[in-house]
Amino acid sequence: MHWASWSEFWAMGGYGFYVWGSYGALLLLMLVEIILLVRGHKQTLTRIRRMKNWEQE
Amino acid sequence: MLRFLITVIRRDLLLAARRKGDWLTSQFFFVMVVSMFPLGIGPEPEMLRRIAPGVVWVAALLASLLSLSRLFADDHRDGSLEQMLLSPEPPVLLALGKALAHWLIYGVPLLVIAPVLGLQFGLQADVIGVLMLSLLIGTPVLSLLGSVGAALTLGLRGGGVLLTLLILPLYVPALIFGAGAVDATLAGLGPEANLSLLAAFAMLTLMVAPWVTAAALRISIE
Amino acid sequence: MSEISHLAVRELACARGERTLFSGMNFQLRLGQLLLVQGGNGRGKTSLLRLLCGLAQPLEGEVHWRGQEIGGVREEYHREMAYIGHVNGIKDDLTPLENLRLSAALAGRHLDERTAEQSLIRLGLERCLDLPARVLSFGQRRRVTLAGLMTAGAVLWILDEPLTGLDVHGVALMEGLLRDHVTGGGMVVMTTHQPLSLEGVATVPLQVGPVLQPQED
Amino acid sequence: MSFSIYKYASPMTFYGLAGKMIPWFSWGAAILAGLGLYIAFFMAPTDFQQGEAYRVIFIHVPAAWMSMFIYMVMAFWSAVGLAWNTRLSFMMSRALAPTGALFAFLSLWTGAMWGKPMWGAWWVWDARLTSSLVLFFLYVGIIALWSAIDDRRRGDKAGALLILVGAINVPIIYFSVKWWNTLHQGASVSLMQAPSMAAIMLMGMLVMAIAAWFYSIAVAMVRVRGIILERERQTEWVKELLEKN
Repeated sequence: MHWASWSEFWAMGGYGFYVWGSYGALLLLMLVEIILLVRGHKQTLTRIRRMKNWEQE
Repeated sequence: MLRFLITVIRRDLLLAARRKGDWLTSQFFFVMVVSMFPLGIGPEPEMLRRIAPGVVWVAALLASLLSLSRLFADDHRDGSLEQMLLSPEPPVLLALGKALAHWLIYGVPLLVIAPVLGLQFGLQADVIGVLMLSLLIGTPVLSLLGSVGAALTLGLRGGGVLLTLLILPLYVPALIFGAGAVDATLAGLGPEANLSLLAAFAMLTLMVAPWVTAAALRISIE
Repeated sequence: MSEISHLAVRELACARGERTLFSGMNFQLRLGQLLLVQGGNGRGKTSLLRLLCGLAQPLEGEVHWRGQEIGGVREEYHREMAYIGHVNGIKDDLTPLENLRLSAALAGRHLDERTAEQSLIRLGLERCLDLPARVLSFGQRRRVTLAGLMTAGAVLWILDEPLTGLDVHGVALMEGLLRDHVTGGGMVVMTTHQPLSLEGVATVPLQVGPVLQPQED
Repeated sequence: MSFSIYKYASPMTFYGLAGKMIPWFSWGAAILAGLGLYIAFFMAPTDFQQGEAYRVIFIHVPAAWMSMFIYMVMAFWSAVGLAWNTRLSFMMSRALAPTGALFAFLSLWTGAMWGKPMWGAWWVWDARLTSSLVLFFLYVGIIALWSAIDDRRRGDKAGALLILVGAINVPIIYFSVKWWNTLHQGASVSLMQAPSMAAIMLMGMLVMAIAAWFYSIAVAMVRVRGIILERERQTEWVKELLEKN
């Protein structure tokens, strides 16, 4: 544990923007992918349910 | 076997002769794309000489992609592609024949035009010689790999752009070795290394591409 | 009439997208027989024909030629078979004569100028032998394809709606061709919506999809 | 119980199996990522040359590895699909592609984020970065081809062919770009000359790479279940499934 304080941790030796820019992008993109995935799955379920009802009449 | 290959090539040459317009547009496209660069970058001869290989090669890539999207499209639309696939000869020969025909019609003229553009960019005679040699070895790769893309995107909307999106990444080695050969000559290093790598890549493409194109054609016309 | 069935289909199934068009189809066809494929639009008639000539892969089942799966005997099968689809397979920039000789060369057959010319004349195209096919009407272009069929010398003809675009004379000509081919020991698989008068020809009907009442078609 | 490929090759049973795998791989990814981050920020020492900026390596290198690895896995599933015509393998490569493209993009983004403090330029024409750029274009091409073809059987096979051609080309592209890089700039500027590979750093990167692989499997499983439902819409088991929830 060589970070004296949280503020020093965020500063990341002056390179905070670049380090957190990278890790932040990773986190953001993964979250976006997961959200799109879950929403996509729900949409698929509703779409095929609608197709099923339409074909059943 | 060989007669079928020659018939396919003769057929495409005959069709291209009957419709010279398509052929001319592709050559003028090549010349115009290359001539745009000095307008954008400026006339300094030293600068033009440095960028000449890259510009000519990228223009060759784009010109071949432009003409490739129609390689199978017309035959597919009027049904002759199906008839050719139903011939007793293996479809690999059809794929190879079409790619070679495309190389003869659209690839070889680039070799004739390239020296003129080389002079336009102030390249000396020996450098132009290497440029022509690199294009001679490289253009078959453009036709062979491009025929894979043409077969995959047969009959799709936006086929031309899609074809470019699919095939440009696969052209990277040819571009690097081809333009690199001319660059090496400019830098006085001699083009042998690049040209032999380009030839190796061409051999590999010649071995693999026709089989993949034949498989892609069978899938696309289903 | 040789006993073994030249063309046989076992448990054939075909799908378009997610929908299965037909499945569990079995039939045989021998020399001297004409298979008439009937059924409403979109029932899979064209898909069946494309499966028979190997242009498409079936979902299940196999197509056999002379007892062997067509995938294995691709060269012999394609040498003895000719297919005409909805589209004519004619190049617009070439003349009918060039079209005929080119398709013969591509199929690995030698076709000299005279026989090609005669077949075109027999089909009433004597006036436009050396005109680019572009100027011909659809019916005339269909006749160029039929001339190709005549000179192909194939045992099995697979024809998808061959009568479309033909006038009365054309239809009569087509019936003559079919009769000569089948009675001469050939085989035909075809689909058509127009009525056909084929006396003396052993016609085997094949229904694809539900039987259509006249008014529904 | 005998692991017969055909038992799991049927979409229905695989749907259930994938469903059970998702929570395991998601938690596995989360735990490993936590451990990796701990190593990256709390165990790895400050680099005397690059200060703290080098910590980007803990996601840049794994992302580059993953983009390559996923492409090779897709090539494997494409070859299996073309050889045995098993629908499921085509679905697997379709499910993996977006995540592979994501990692390719991330390796470019983190490469730029690392290049700026180190070489003062957002984009460095370094051999590995340029190859990742071309690999990203390959991903874009394959996804574009799939979206352009409506008929799924043709889309599956055409996509598989393109992936295989791409897979043959990837090593050649990497070699030619490295050749091009040394020809023009000499080997001096190379992002990958990370500080001496202390064991701790290699371990950190490996943990993050495995975490990324678990994440990709979990995401691919969710996506492949969606594709299975879409394609098996006509079957009875999907209809029952719809009634249930």
